[in-house]
Amino acid sequence: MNRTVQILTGIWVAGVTVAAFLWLPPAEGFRSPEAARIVVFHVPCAMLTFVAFLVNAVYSWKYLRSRDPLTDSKANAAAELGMLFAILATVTGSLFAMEQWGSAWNWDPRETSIVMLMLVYAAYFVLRGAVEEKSKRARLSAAYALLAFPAMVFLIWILPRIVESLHPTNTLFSRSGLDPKYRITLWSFFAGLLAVFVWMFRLRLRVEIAEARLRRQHRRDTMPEATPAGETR
Amino acid sequence: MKWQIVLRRVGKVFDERTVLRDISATITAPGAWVISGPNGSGKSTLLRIIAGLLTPTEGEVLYLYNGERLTARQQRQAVGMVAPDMALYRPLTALENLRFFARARGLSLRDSELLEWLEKVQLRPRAHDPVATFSTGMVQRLKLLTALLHRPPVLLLDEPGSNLDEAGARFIYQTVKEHAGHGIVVIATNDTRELGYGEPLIQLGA
Amino acid sequence: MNRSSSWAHEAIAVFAKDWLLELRTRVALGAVVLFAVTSVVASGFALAPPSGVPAEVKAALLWVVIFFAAVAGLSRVFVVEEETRTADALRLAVSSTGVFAGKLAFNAVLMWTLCAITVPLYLLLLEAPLRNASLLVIVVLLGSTALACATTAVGAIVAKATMRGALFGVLSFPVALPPLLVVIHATKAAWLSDNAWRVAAGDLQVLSGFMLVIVPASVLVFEHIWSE
Amino acid sequence: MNPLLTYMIVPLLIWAGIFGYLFWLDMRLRALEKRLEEEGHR
Repeated sequence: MNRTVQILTGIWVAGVTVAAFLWLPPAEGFRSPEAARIVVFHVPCAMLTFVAFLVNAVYSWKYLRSRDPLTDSKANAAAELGMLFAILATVTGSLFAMEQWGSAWNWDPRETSIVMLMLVYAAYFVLRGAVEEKSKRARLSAAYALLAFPAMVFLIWILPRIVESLHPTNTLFSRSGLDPKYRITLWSFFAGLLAVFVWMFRLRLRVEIAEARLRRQHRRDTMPEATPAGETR
Repeated sequence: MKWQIVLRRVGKVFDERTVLRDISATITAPGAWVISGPNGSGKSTLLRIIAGLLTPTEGEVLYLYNGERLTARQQRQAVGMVAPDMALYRPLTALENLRFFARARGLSLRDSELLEWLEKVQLRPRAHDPVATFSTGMVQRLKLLTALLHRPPVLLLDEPGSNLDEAGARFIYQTVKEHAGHGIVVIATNDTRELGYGEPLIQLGA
Repeated sequence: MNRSSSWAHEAIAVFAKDWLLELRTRVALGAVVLFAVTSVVASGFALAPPSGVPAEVKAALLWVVIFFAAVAGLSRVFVVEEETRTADALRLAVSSTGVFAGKLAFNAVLMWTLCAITVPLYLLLLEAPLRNASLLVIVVLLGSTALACATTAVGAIVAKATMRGALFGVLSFPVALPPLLVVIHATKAAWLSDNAWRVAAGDLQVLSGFMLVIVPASVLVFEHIWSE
Repeated sequence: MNPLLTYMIVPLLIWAGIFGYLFWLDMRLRALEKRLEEEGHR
């Protein structure tokens, strides 16, 4: 992403943040209307966690088809960002829950599903740490991601059947919910975060590529010593 | 010239370490061929690639029958392999091991037939003993048997004679000669005795 | 010579071979059953007298015990092949789908055996309020099968990595959680509700649906896990 | 806690998380590029 796009992204998210304070009215009907406005920040974070999970699954699938190491790096980068946004969504969600329901954690279906996503990401990173050889690591972690994906879709689908939800189901998409200003702010913030996501994703990949180049250079430098003459019989 | 294995510019890289580079060869039935080279030169890796156990990073291995490419399943059925890294099920008896490999490959062989096979390698008296109790030579003969059970046209042997006594080595030699009469044998070795079992195919450097 | 072997024949051969090996060594069975019995007895001690414990807690505890006992044994089928270096011979003889189906069947039977021992013992020691026995049998059967379906491919992943023991639990928990939650819900219904069948019917459908999704997904990725 | 204060903490937290991550990535990238440069000359 070039400089101008980065600056525009920065201005956009800063603008949305300011608007969330000055333009967005307090949410009537909640226990503390001022604080309930948290949703415009919290919900986009949760949405991006799912976006990252989806991106991770797509690149995992692509990796198994192509066996291209860069595709594996992309899957890994998406998982890392997913973890970051999952943490942000959980923390902002608990702050909201504290204001609204008086306790930071309620085992609400959405809370549970975001924690499960964090667990999947954590398991994914543990698996990556447990395999030494790079192509094998890429293969196994891609396979795991593709197993966890349908399981998570199922979990998110079945949880509301089992546990009562505190979250409203369709205020986001229905016209008769909150003030339309909420929808505008929330989606604008989501768009801004998505741009930031792409930015972080590309930076993460550049780190990965630089690391690979460094390893290759090392390899070349140490190649002659790698095969001691005494080993041949 | 019915059976052919074609190696087309095969290469293998583990992480950034190149194990094999740009290997091409055509193996035609009948005959025995030898892949030689010092330890760590990639003989086993190459043989595993030929067997289809390992996917090469570069190039490809083609199995041809009358010029037609085989499917993955046909290729699996066409290969028998013996390697130090391919163990048998040690808690199971010799007969049970044979029974499993016969059934897994879809062969309908009765026990009496399997016992005849065991007779051929002088293991019939030990048919009902667990493989764990076998000596190295006996295990090697049984491994060879499981590799030949489905009468594959292609036999791949990785260091077949290592740790074997004179009699064991002679048995390997006979099997190779017999199989090379109608099919393909590929031997990976750096044992001076075994180098003469077939024509040199590929010489790998360190 | 008959060479028309399909993956189903291969699966049967692998299944039979694995049970023969298991009966001879009893590694997986021993680990699983010992773990389950120990934890059921320990829970019985901890919760005594069990009459005061709500059924929700008992249902959850039962499946937690079963899940962790399963973790002790379900990855064995693949780990053993890698450890004893028999995996390559298997790879050459059998298609990856055949291997997966055989191992899945093995794990399912292992889970049934585990449940056949654990559930009666649990009911006896923790005094679960059993209302609907036939439903409970179906719930346990379907639930244990679903757990086997969820974790078999994970076992294959773990067999290829280091630190296998710890890894299997970590990796299988997220994948096994959906069937676990549903089966706890259904078990509670079988114990408590008067119209248990109506309450549990949805759960049983979800369990079957889960298997119908996770098994094809596993078959699809297993090929990439199994062959190098 | 004051509701407005809670509301103000939230975006701060999000930006802290995101910029922290970006900053960390940028530092790693710079370090790597420097090492690449140095070893390229050797």
